[in-house]
Amino acid sequence: MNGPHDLGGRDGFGPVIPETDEPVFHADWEGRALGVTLCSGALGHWSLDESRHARESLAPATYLTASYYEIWLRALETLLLRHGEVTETELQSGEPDTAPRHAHRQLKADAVLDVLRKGGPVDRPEVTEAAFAIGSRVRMRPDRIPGHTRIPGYAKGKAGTVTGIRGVHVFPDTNAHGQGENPQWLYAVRFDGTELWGAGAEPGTAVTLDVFEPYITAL
Amino acid sequence: MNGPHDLGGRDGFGPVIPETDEPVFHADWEGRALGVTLCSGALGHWSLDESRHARESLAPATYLTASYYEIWLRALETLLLRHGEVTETELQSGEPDTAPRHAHRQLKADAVLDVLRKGGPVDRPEVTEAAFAIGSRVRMRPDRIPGHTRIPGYAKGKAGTVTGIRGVHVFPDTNAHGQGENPQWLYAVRFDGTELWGAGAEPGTAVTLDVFEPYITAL
Amino acid sequence: MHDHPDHDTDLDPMDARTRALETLLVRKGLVDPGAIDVIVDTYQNRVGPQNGAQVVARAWTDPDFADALRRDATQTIADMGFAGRQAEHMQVLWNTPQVHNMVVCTLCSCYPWAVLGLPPVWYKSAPYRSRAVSEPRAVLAEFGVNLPVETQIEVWDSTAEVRYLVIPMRPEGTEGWSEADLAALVTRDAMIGTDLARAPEADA
Amino acid sequence: MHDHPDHDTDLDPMDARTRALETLLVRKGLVDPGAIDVIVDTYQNRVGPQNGAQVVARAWTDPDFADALRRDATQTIADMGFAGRQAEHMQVLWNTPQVHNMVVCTLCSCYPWAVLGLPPVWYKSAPYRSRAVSEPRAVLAEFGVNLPVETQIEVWDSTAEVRYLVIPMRPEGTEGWSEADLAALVTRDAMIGTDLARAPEADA
Repeated sequence: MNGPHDLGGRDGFGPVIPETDEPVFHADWEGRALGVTLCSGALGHWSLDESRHARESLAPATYLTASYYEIWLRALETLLLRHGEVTETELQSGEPDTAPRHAHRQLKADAVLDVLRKGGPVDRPEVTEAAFAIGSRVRMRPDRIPGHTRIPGYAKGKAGTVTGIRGVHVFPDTNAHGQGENPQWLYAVRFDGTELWGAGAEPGTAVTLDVFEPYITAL
Repeated sequence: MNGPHDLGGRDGFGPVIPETDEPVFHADWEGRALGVTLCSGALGHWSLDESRHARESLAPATYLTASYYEIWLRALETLLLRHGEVTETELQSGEPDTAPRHAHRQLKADAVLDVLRKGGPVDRPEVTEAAFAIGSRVRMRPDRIPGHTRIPGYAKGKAGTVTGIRGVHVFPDTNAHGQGENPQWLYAVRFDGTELWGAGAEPGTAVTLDVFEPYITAL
Repeated sequence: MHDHPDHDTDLDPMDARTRALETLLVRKGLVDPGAIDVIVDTYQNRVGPQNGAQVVARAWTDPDFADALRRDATQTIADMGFAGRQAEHMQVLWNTPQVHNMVVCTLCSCYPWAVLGLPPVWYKSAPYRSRAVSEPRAVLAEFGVNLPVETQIEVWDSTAEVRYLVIPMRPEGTEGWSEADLAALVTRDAMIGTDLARAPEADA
Repeated sequence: MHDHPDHDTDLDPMDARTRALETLLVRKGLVDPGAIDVIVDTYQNRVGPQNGAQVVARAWTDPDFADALRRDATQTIADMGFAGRQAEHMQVLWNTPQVHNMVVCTLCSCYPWAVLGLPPVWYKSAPYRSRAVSEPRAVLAEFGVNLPVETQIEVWDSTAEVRYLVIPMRPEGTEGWSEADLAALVTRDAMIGTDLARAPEADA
């Protein structure tokens, strides 16, 4: 979906304002929000793709006014509700009144470092041939896609060149919706600035995206 | 600019919610905001194009959380400041402490109906030949345009057909920035739904835009 | 933008902000508060969809008028007394069994004020402006208008100063009706293209 | 998103909301609060840009390591102990006098956690995410990095699970320096591509 998260090339947001000596967390709750998000993810109900989709599905006015960890926490509430681990009543009252579902998968303190170290690789066996090769000229799908996708609006319909082959990775467009990992070849595709922004491009600029095979067609 | 106002085709805003027996104004201040905007416009400092640009230049988070008349009033403050009719100090205090500039152009109550009836036509003499004719196939400029423009993002780079010739109208892209009316031929250009939204288009749909000649090139 | 504007003016900081600006401009001699009164009165009480409904009813009953609308909608509508601000350059769009027209302004809130009055909140809202172009059938369905897939949907995005008036299809069973009776069947939304003209049996 | 997050937790409703959710999940047996403590400690105190700086310093000084990075960045970086969540699929980008690389995630906030720690607020902010792809030179200028027009700017938009580490150019005048001394010249922003490595004379 071309939601509020799809910010590339949008105008009007003003200057980038870096913060000097920025702390990792600006308040204690930010660290707790990160932690509770990771711990809840470990329950195994949803994928990273589904959690991204929950964030980008927040109302645009919320997405653009919330701090980043607020976006995370709101999306986490959505995910916990969707997968039956909490109810609206419980969120309102703070009092548990339904049984947990995946308590057996609770992430224990002493397992955290190992879980973080392992991460969650999304590469999968390369059982098909890649349709494109380095140097292939391709065009990004121009389609409106109502569900989750990793095609930014600014690259839709644009022509680029394959500059890297990353292997076969889990496909977010299906995985985010519980429709399976459906692994696909992943490419680096480079788009010249003038292809993306026409006469409004800065000189000598290009953008490379990581692009799943179903996103592109041969030029 | 491809700012927060450029909403066509963006996802995530939810259903349209019409209001039954909707009043013209939902609060007295809305009518006053409309009136003070029109009266201020009559002072002759800015064009309709400049006022649109002031609205779309509001911070996206403001634009998407404000009611429509709030957007108008905030933009009006910007315009009055820009053209020296009020100062920040005056806006803060509410107390006049600088001389007005265009008080001689104050719109009087007894002139309002005539001014509204006359409106502000933007058609201009047709001193050049139109470059395109009904049936011409054209492509919308794909360019990033940092200033005011009436090319919606969703139509950039798309191919369409001229279906109407509207005459020669004031060109918003220059007029909004005080760079002159620079009148241009205006066309109706029709874009098939599948051209705009690819495989995501609803069947049997098309969108026609009013398009200034500099926005398009021959296909 | 809010779909549900706050109706409680006492609590609305915009009320104070608007008053403060008006007062400042009046004290500086830039704004005549009586002019604001006239503007508010005009759009609250005098100009509204009833104007456009008269145009539609006449277009249904008077072929010469319909032809004139096709040739020069601006002048023809102005000759009925509906002219001026935000109706300087009018076009009419004729619905047929084959083609349904629907108007939006994705970039702001362009609307034919002199013919339909000020636009409703939904017309100015992000949901309508975002979706009318990309999923007009879904939007129409939310308005209760379900058109067969054979009916082409033509959306008009008002990106310049041209303003559009949709002429809905004349309902069956209204042969011989007066213009005034016909006009009563023409809703505001039908002239934007998010509704059909009302059927006679639905007319109370 | 806010560019200036509210630092006053006492007044922040998110503080209460986060506590409430954590408490609920702990009471339901779904979350171990000690696990949250470990996560917070990890990203606050243990993982950060100092990891990436070590990679860069070694890449500058050890040609075999640089080759290994080119062949398999993920494994090569993991062998230094920097592996796991949000660094499962690493690529390194080498800056040269001809090419400057810069990383963004326009769609969310993808960032190589295990190598650089958690991303700064500006990296997650709408201004950076919107403009890094459309006007990277203007953005670089705001960071004080003004590159000649002959230097090609290559922007990498992290749209999948590949994570990028920029290897900035090694500053002049650092011949013979130790890896530790070199690492001190490598700022976080230099490894995102919005800064250059610091010159020795600027190194306090």
